[in-house]
Amino acid sequence: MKCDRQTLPIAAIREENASLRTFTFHGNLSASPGQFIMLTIFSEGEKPFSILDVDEKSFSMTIKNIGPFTNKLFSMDVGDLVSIRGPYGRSFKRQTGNILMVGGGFATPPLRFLAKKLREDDVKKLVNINGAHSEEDLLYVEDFEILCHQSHIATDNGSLGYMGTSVDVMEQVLQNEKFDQVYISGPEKMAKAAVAVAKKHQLPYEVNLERYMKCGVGICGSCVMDPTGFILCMEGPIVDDQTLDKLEDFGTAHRGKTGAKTAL
Amino acid sequence: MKCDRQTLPIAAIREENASLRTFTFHGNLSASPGQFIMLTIFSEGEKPFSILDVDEKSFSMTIKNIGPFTNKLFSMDVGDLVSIRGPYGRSFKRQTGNILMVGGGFATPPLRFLAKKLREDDVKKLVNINGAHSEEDLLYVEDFEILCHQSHIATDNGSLGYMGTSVDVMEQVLQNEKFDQVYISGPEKMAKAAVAVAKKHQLPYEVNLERYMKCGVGICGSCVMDPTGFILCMEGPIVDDQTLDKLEDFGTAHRGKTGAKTAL
Amino acid sequence: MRFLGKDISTPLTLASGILGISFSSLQRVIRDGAGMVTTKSLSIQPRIGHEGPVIAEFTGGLINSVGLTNPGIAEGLEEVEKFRSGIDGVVIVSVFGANAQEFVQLAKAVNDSSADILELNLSCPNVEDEFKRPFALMPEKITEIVSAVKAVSSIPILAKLSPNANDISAIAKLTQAAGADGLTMINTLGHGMVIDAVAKRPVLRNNFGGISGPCIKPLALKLIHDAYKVVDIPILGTGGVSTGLDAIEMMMAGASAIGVGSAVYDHGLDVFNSIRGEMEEFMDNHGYANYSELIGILEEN
Amino acid sequence: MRFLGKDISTPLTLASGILGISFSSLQRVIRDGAGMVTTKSLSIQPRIGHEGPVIAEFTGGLINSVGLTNPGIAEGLEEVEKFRSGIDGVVIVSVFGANAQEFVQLAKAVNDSSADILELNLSCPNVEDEFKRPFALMPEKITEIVSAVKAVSSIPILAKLSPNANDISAIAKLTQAAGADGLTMINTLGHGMVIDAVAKRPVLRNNFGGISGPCIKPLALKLIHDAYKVVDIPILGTGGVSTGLDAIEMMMAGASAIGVGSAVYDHGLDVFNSIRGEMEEFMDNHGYANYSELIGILEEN
Ligand SMILES: Cc1cc2nc3c(=O)[nH]c(=O)nc-3n(C[C@H](O)[C@H](O)[C@H](O)COP(=O)(O)OP(=O)(O)OC[C@H]3O[C@@H](n4cnc5c(N)ncnc54)[C@H](O)[C@@H]3O)c2cc1C
Ligand SMILES: Cc1cc2nc3c(=O)[nH]c(=O)nc-3n(C[C@H](O)[C@H](O)[C@H](O)COP(=O)(O)OP(=O)(O)OC[C@H]3O[C@@H](n4cnc5c(N)ncnc54)[C@H](O)[C@@H]3O)c2cc1C
Ligand SMILES: Cc1cc2nc3c(=O)[nH]c(=O)nc-3n(C[C@H](O)[C@H](O)[C@H](O)COP(=O)(O)O)c2cc1C
Ligand SMILES: Cc1cc2nc3c(=O)[nH]c(=O)nc-3n(C[C@H](O)[C@H](O)[C@H](O)COP(=O)(O)O)c2cc1C
Ligand code: FES
Ligand code: FES
Repeated sequence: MKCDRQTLPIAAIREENASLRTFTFHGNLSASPGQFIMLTIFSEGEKPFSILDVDEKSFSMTIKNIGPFTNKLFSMDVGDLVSIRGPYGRSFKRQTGNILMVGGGFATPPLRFLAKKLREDDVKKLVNINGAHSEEDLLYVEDFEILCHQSHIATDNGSLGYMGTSVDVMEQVLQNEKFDQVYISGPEKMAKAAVAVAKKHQLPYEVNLERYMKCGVGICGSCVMDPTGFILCMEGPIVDDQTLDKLEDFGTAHRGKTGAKTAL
Repeated sequence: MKCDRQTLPIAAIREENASLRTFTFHGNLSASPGQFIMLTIFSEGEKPFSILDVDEKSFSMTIKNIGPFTNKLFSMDVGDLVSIRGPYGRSFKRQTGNILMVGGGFATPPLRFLAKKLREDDVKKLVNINGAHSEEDLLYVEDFEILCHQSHIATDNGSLGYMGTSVDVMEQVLQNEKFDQVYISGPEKMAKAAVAVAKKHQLPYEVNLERYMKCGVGICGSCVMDPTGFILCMEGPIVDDQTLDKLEDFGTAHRGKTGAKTAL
Repeated sequence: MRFLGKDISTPLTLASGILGISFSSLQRVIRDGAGMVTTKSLSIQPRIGHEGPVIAEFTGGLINSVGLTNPGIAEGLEEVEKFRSGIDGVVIVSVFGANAQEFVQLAKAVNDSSADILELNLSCPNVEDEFKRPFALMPEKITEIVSAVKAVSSIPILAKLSPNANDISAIAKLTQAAGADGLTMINTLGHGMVIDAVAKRPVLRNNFGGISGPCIKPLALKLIHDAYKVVDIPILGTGGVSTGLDAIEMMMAGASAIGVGSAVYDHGLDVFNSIRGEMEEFMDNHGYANYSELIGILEEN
Repeated sequence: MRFLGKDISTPLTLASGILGISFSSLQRVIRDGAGMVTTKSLSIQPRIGHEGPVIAEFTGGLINSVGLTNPGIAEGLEEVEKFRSGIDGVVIVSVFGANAQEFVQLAKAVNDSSADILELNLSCPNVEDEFKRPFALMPEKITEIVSAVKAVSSIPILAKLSPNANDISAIAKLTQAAGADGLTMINTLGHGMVIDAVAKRPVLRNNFGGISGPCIKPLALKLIHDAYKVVDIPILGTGGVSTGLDAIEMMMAGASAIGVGSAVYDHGLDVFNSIRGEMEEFMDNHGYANYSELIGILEEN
């Protein structure tokens, strides 16, 4: 059943930085990079989170403390019960040629998971660009170092790596090297800029998008994007270039908790 | 599902004698000898009937005109719709040695079906005893002739074959020949007598029983036999010797439409 | 554990109307793993019930229109006496009357028998043509019948309620106030119709029936929990239980014992042992030592 | 065929609350094979609805406690206008008010839009904490609201009824008498609870929800047929339809058009085309030339 749940104790909590923690659970989740789960805190609510990693007997998510739900989660301890359903959605379609991943902020977990899988697939060349506001906001710096053939870093304040955005680095990298596929996951403005660059270089790309999600299974309509009626929770969150081209909402508008549409 | 139905037009009606007709339906029924179906006449009711024969695309039952339901059925024509669910119940466990079948009255359809299957199984020797009140009540005389190595007939009034019961013939046959298995299907008094004979000769036997059946699927309790709580519709109607030994109701008592128990 | 003063080895109970006509069925269900058995609902006079088909299936459940087929209270109670010889097990005798007077007459007969518990079927949805709305939907009727029976019964009384009640808290409270010693919840949900599109006819001879099976479990859980919050008498939770987890959930919602009906249809009589095994497994895995620890421990969000 | 004066190519209709927030979803459902679409129920002010989880599964169906999440009537009607450009299709706008006055205000707004049909959601089981019993269970309220809306509406009005009503014939009759041009039957069945035994908690954040999906079909068929026998207005049959045969059965019971909700969850939007194909196949095999030949042809046994 689509909404089958696993009610599990938090098995481990790892502090990534001041506002980000990775929560690990012992349980079975057969998931691919880009997919997400819905996590319930009892008496609180339920929210979507991308899957960071999966192995035979555990899985994890990296989560930012940003509002009431995540506050509550950050107050919980190892052993506390939560409930998880999923995995949901479409994952990245993996290619094995020369791959460029462009990530920003705390949207990089799916790219970390993707990198691991691409290496298992024996990808030809894997280059990652990891961007964040400053050094302390960067996620998985060492992991990408190990998993990728090249791993670039960009920070807005120049505290580590290139001073600028991951899209700036993307432009530079594309001037020197050839790629077959670009994977993008970051804040929507950044993703939009990255898409423009990929387009300019006529490269195929896939983008990880976020919208307000309530059901996660294509029934409530809150994540739907105009004008095609694309159901992001089911048909995304990973969106390919051709589909994205038709989504006028991309980079411009989204729906909130009531379903009302506002500019991004 | 257990109660899946086929709603079908009557495909053919064959007159067996003054009070018995064989109704054939085009439909798929994967059944073994001894099993039965529940037949619905809309706005009338639903009753159990043994399966007479099955092939890839049709099946049939021989039915006696005896009361309101069967009256109504006998007033129906080819093309009229009825609904059928089943097959239900346990069938005869087929053996391939020397086989004796003892039948009485209009309870012989399952034996006719069994004979056909035993021949397909390449049975060593198949002997049938077909008993009825008089010649015109005998069913499938030619069929048994063709299907069996030997085929005996007994009529109460001696209008055809031996004058007496099929159990009388059974005793005679058993004096001369050796058998490995006896199959019995007839009125319960006759079945009881046949069982006594089989027991005397220390032969394994199976008996086809009837009880009032309302659900046919083991939930309503109307067909249950004391004192073991044997559920005839599901665990019978074919009952083996060891099971039958424990059924004190056999030949003595049955339950009617209200579930009340009365002597047979 | 104990239920209404009786020792039982398992909370699992045969629900009324399933194989419950003869002593031999009831004994067999006890041997197959139930702690209690409920008889088919008995009326003063024998009843044939409705013509067949009396059951039909659909995705998630069954509908039935058996219509209270039973051999009458006198013969029914003879079966109860026969049941007693050779087996231990709690017998709940279910009765159905056309009015308070009949219920009293039935209750007296049951009190004169060796029955352990009396269940008042106030909620059969299959005899509305004959008896109008189920009593369990009419507060005054519940009060009248239950209190009249209470006055003559020295054995504990279970009142069987309907899922069609729109305010179960009020009904549960007044049923307790009228003197019920426990509640059986729920009877089948009225009314369902299964259609044979080829014949353009309802499948059931009586056109419609009461709904049971897995699909009524969410309804049963909600109703049982609502009742549990407002009464102090035990609840025999019934409705859609076919696994150990179902039974655990129902006890958490507030049931002290668990009725099993349609699951016998789906899985046969082995279902009692399998539910029992699954319950024990869950309890071992999650640190519950006794069934009674489960009762009503559900916490609302 | 025609429904409430509108030409439709298929009786299949998107039920309220399924993907029905944005013009783009509604257009997509029309392209995917529906003849009509119903918007999510719109209220005067925007509503967030309940926190998640808002849906849970069980054998045979779904329970949901979305709680009427919607962007409010003004924004909702903007989506309807956007829907109009580029596609043909009948739009039913569902509205939900706290009282007759609000329903009138909503009805006026809908009448000022290009909506084809107005649906009055009198029967949401998920907002009882806020609004008490669903109006559809209270005869006086139905009469009050429907007649008040009728007085201001020039477009046809569907009144959406509840399966929890205990006397649907009476309710259907008085709803017609109050001026409804059609009935939508049925809303979700209240209330179901799905329990997480490991957590000892209800799965839904709001603890309980309304039941939908295949398991409510027998209930819907019975209620629709009962209503069909006593009213002269068309019925938009809804509840558990996921195959062509389901839709055929519902039309035989008396529905003139068919709402599809939970099946979108189970089978995706392709379900409209598959139901449509299966209906045509059945009709070809059994000699029905038009959908309208099916309506109400069920014969009782
Ligand atoms: C497919 C998907 C994957 C995601 N993966 C991650 C992840 O791996 N790590 C992570 O930290 N966050 C992730 N998010 C975002 C995460 O769901 C929100 O941060 C979280 O819901 C915030 O809830 P809150 O109550 O703490 O904050 P709130 O104050 O309620 O909201 C803060 C912001 O979070 C977003 N948000 C809130 N509720 C939702 C919702 N139901 N659906 C989508 N967005 C919401 C909104 O942008 C809002 O402005 C993902 C979202 C989606 C849709
Ligand atoms: C397993 C089984 C197989 C059967 N096979 C055949 C068969 O192949 N051919 C055939 O003609 N008959 C068969 N019968 C008997 C058949 O069901 C009855 O003859 C039929 O139900 C009579 O219904 P009526 O309304 O015409 O007669 P009624 O007047 O109602 O009954 C006449 C007699 O039929 C029996 N009977 C009635 N209703 C039932 C019922 N629901 N279940 C069982 N017996 C009933 C009773 O002995 C009754 O006295 C079988 C019965 C069973 C249990
Ligand atoms: C075939 C059948 C017959 C029933 N007969 C009775 C009855 O006689 N008296 C009664 O109180 N309940 C009767 N019920 C209701 C059950 O006892 C039970 O309350 C209901 O079926 C819900 O439980 P379940 O989902 O486990 O079947 C009957 C149910 C079925 C399926
Ligand atoms: C997730 C969900 C949300 C719903 N929201 C509404 C709503 O806003 N207004 C309404 O009238 N009905 C609502 N309903 C009820 C449906 O329109 C429909 O009446 C019911 O689900 C039965 O049909 P189904 O079994 O095909 O789902 C909702 C149902 C579901 C499952
Ligand atoms: S989150 Fe409900 S449809 Fe996507
Ligand atoms: S006929 Fe109902 S149990 Fe056998």
